[in-house]
Amino acid sequence: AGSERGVAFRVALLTPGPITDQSWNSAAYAGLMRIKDSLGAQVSHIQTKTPAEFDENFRQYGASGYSLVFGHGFEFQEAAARVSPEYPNTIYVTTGGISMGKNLASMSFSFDEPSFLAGMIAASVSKSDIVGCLGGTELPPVKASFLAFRAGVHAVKPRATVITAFIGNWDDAAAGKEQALAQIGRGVDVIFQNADAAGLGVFQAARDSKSVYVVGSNSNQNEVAPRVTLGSVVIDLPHAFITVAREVKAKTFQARVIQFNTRSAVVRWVPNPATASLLSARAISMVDSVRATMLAGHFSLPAGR
Amino acid sequence: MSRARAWREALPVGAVAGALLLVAVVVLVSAGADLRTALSALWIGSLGSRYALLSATLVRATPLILLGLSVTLAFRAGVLNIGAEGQFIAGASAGGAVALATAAVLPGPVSLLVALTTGVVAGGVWAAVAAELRRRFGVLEVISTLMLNFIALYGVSYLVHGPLQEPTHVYPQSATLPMVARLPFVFDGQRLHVGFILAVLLGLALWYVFARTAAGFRIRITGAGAAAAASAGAVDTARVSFLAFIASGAIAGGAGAVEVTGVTYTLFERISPGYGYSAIAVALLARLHPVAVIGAGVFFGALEAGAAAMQRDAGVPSQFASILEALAILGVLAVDRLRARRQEAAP
Amino acid sequence: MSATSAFAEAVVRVATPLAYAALGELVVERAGIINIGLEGSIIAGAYGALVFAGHGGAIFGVAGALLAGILLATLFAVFVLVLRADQIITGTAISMLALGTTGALYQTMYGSVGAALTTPTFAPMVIPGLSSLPVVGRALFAQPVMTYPLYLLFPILAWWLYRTADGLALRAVGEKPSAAAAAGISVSRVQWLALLFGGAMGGLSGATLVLAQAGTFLEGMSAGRGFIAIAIVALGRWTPLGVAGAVLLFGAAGALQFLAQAMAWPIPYSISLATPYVFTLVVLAVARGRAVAPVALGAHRE
Amino acid sequence: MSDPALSLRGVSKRFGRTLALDGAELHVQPGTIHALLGENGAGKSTLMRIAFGELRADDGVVALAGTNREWSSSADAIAVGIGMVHQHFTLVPALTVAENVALGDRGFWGGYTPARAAERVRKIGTQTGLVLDPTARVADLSVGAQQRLEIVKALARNARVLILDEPTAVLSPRESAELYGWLREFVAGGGTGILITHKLREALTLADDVTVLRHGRTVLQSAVSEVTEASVVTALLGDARGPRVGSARRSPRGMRTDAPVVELRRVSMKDARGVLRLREATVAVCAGEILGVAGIEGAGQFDLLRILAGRRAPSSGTVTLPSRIGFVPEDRLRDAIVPTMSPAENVALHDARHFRGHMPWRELESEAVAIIAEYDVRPTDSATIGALSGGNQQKFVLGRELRGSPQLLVVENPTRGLDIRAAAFVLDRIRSAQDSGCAVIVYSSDLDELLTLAERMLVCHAGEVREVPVEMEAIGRAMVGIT
Ligand SMILES: Nc1ncnc2c1ncn2[C@@H]1O[C@H](COP(=O)(O)OP(=O)(O)OP(=O)(O)O)[C@@H](O)[C@H]1O
Ligand SMILES: Nc1ncnc2c1ncn2[C@@H]1O[C@H](COP(=O)(O)OP(=O)(O)OP(=O)(O)O)[C@@H](O)[C@H]1O
Ligand SMILES: [Mg+2]
Ligand SMILES: [Mg+2]
Repeated sequence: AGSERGVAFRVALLTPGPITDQSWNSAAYAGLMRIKDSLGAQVSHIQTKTPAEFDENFRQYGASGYSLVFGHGFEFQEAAARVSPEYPNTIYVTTGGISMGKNLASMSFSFDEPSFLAGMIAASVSKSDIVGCLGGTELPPVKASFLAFRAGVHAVKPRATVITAFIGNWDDAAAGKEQALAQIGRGVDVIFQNADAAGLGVFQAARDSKSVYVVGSNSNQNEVAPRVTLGSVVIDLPHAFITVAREVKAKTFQARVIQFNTRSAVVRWVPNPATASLLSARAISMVDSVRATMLAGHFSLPAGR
Repeated sequence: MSRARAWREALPVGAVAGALLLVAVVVLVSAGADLRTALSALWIGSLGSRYALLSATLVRATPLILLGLSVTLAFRAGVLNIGAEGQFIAGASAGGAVALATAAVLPGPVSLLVALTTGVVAGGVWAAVAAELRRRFGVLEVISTLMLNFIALYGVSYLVHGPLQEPTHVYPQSATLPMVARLPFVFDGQRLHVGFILAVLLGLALWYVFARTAAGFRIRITGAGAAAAASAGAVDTARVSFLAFIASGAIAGGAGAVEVTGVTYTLFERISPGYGYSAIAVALLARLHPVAVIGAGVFFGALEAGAAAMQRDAGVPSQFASILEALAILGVLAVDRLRARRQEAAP
Repeated sequence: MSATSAFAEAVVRVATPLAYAALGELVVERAGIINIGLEGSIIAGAYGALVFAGHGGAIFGVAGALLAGILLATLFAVFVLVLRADQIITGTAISMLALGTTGALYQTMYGSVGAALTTPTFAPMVIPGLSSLPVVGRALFAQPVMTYPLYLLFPILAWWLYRTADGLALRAVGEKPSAAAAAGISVSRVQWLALLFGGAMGGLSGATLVLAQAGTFLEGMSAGRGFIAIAIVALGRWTPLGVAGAVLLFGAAGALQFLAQAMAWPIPYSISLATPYVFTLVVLAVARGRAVAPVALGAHRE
Repeated sequence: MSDPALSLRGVSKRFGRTLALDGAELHVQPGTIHALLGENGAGKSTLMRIAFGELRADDGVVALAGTNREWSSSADAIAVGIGMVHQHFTLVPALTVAENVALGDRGFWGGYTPARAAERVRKIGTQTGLVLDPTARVADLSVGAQQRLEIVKALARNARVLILDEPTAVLSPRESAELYGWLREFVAGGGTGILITHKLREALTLADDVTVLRHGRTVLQSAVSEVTEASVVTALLGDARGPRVGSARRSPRGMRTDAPVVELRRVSMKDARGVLRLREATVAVCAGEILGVAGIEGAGQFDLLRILAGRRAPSSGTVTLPSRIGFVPEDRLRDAIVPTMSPAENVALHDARHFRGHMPWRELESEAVAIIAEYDVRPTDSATIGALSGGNQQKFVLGRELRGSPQLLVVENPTRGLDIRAAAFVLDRIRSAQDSGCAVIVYSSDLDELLTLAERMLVCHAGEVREVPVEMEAIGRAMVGIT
């Protein structure tokens, strides 16, 4: 396939999972659609099943003259680093990670800031002083976010217990629910979930139990189960994607590690109004003051226990 | 067979063929894909260009051929080893680990050789667990290998989060192999690595073993008539099937090491998207003939590459790859069986 | 709620979808057939439950699951019984087809927004009196309604298999089809019915996942339960009561794995996820797996 | 004359290229025993399976007591009182006697219960003398008991016309006698029997009428009183030249030596469960000698013969065997051939363990051709051994095992299921092996056959091996343990 430069602005997305997960992958797909709608780009999406396919697809998009290719996850970094030098006219961006090259960039999300806030809120709401984290598999952004959450919990209640569990996959919702119920059985009354599709089972578990609350992640999941959701640690992926795509289209893009944090409003804590009454005034003011330091750029995670 | 009877039997078959076709078209069209664009993507993405052939189709075909040969060897010996998946993972893990450990101290080719050998051994050992359970306790290998697949899956997950995790201990994957520890490419600028050549050679070798050698003959009679092989041939069939089981695992383990040193260069949790299961279809569609396995492997590789192109270029949903593969298997089965029956019915 | 009781409840929940699938596969294997396409029936059942429940409530969802499971089993039966194609390869293809088709249909029908948790579900149905039994009371009698039929299905199957002429016919077909045929039994009719029953049970397994547990459909949510069910049938040595026991063992191994993480026992989670499978291997070795399998299991009939 | 109980008129049936039946006729009068005779492959089993509704005729009529019938399956035939005991067992080994009898019963609620089925078995036992333990697993039954069970199965469905396809092929003489005694009673009580057998003499003493098939056509229909053995043989074979069936025992020939080539000394054998199957057996066989072995099912001869053939190692004792051994086991289809493979591959099967490196396929192919020619295996161009009939498979196996002049030949039931021509041929080959100096050990459940072949006799009883005189009386007594 020859490259037909300048014919159209073409953008591609590689996701590691199904775009129906209402979380990590569906948000990226929404970003791709936003690029299509706002910038009039021609878009293409492919779901990869195995690392063996990363290289192949990066190459195919490069060879067909795409301007911008997103690899949606830190795991795409190495393949992107291998392929990008061969297709200098295509810009490769991985979501997560720290790689950069001439036409290679990565988006890095300061997930820890809103996760810390979520931890503070979870600690305030918890009556048992036991809160849980529940992930799909042990991926770096998930782990980092759980650590920040734990720090947030301990900032409010230094003696609270935080337990962490992983389901082992991202799509077995029944297992997600069962893992949540196991935590609830242990006394957990707030669960921070980051398990994509399988995480839907966590909401289901909270709905079935009395006074157990969930913190969502990646997308704004407040509408999934409004009565039991305290809020969501949101990455506004569509916003991040279109920011990058605009620069690429305008040919002003500089290869770099693009930091998105609370200040850039891409990564943020979105409280759920439906459960706002659970928070005491004291808790709200405490959270607001920490958020202020984040917005000012002065926040750093306290050293963990 | 009377005409009425022929109709009665042809009817459900026709219905199934129609239904399969309908499913394919409904999925395509309801996904908003243009049928013509989709089909042309399928062709161009699989065999329609030198690049598609050498960088997509044959690269994907390599593990399928190797695992198809592993399954063929086992099934020919009467061993229902459906554990190629787990043995592949075991070989990938061990081969990858050894390649990483030795790349710095040994010359490249030596390190590579040691890594591939380790993969072979690891796959053999993983199969040996099931072989021993069968020999000593009579555990059905269909069940035990299935269990071992799950165990391997979680085992590799443990490894990439633990002992084999890359140095920064951030990502759930191993460090990346240095250039010297990678399998060389066959053509410049194409991703096809020498693993494909190994796979083809192994297919020919296995065919030769079955057709011409005494060991191959003993494997075949053990699979086709174990009691007769033991009685008339005085063959120790338990030993033959035990060894064939382990050899089959060794091939699958080698395939895993080839995948890590030839394609991914890194050990991941999802190192296999289910190659071991697809390989059963590859082997059986090839009627357990080693040379035909090469063809069947390439066919499936082309299907997968073509399905990926349909996703990229025609907006067909990703699930269509597995639908296409399944329909291809069922289609081949139906045609094959119908022809067999016509032959049986012919006077 | 005591810890033991909570654990027992988890055991029953984990076991329920497995129990349906294994029950169906038990009947299928007793007819001499291994249906690796069971995974397909489960995911199809889950999808059928989603679509139908969305239109007519949870009960309607069960009907949808039955229909979808049976549809898949019919496809399997046409290939294996009419065309006499290989069972393992057909089963593999059908699982692949069902996983792909449900995923694609879900994506096109519900878009990338998904169906969220909007599916009507069964709430736990507490049976007064029985549910206040110590330890097992809540585990057995405060479950969603999908669980209760199993308490009848297992004993009924045990009775039917050993005490009725039809059960006898099924056993004979799995052991020696030629002898069954000589006795005037239609082997293919028995195998058809067994497969359709197996498909229906696979469908109910999927329905349980959607309507009684997750409250939503997800691509690939069957997560290998069809394969596990096949192992359970072997572990249960092809008898209804054995399978019931094996299902509970698997449920316990699964629940223990959840508990291990919830109690923060110092085991890497991937290791605790692998334990049910290691456990099965050990039990099979100790119980000696081969001797009791139906003789004609998986045999290729011409 | 009344309507025939069963009547088959102008029945034709084709299997692929084979025309198995070509307008065959059979008319069976009620209350008689009717012998159906014919060479291997003449179409006897096929004709009876059509009468039983298991196969559908391409052409022709089945009539029962004067009424034309169409079966859609054997269930229809069973329902109107036809029973069939097949040439090969149609029992389910894993099930009990009672369950096998109840198999095929209809009805979800009524009818079958395990207790009622057991009761039925006991009742038939007391009525007919065919006594069986209803709770025994069929896998644990002796062959004779399995044959009884097959008949009980038919009777349990109220069979009035009973087809017996080679029922005595697997029975000991005493069991055969019992069976025939019972058959006479059955007929005397108003039943009708159809008997297929290759044992001509038995047929002619037992039956009232006889029908002979040749190449799918009926070539003789007559009352037994109006035929002679010779006229039946002529009808069977289609020419006047009867086969040479050696009836007298021959004296030892020249090749005979007195140094034993085979020697077992105090050899014992335990099975997997540790049960003693064979106790301290001592056996010696010389070159050029034929040793006969007899024993009822499970008496230990199975292990003895396998030890003698070098197929199994004993638990204790010393064994001396020659290097070249031929072995024709009882279950040929399972233990001697791989049905899906070619003749050449089945030649290679013999001692497959000893091949090294490359397989000499070209030589093996010419050997296969030679065996097929020399042993008259038909058809000569069969692609797989499985496509041959049982008799031709038997000839092929014998030819293979005698290839390369073995020093010892161990044969089990050499003529089981063979027609008289093939049987004579096989016996002839065994004798010429002996003539060329081969030591031969023959096991047979047919005592007449042993008497014509053996020079010395061993009898197994309950794991003990004893040498007895070559006399019917002595052998028969030793088999049941009377010393
Ligand atoms: N699978 C098959 N493919 C082709 N032909 C077959 C097949 N099975 C049987 N036949 C044909 O049928 C005959 C075998 O039938 P069967 O075993 O009933 O023989 P038979 O008539 O009982 O002879 P015998 O007395 O020698 O055993 C062979 O002559 C062969 O030509
Ligand atoms: N299932 C079958 N498929 C193909 N050919 C068959 C089959 N059954 C029988 N035949 C053919 O029909 C012919 C008649 O077979 P049949 O079994 O009726 O012979 P038979 O007289 O019973 O012989 P035997 O005395 O050996 O039992 C055989 O020669 C064989 O060629
Ligand atoms: Mg016959
Ligand atoms: Mg025969």
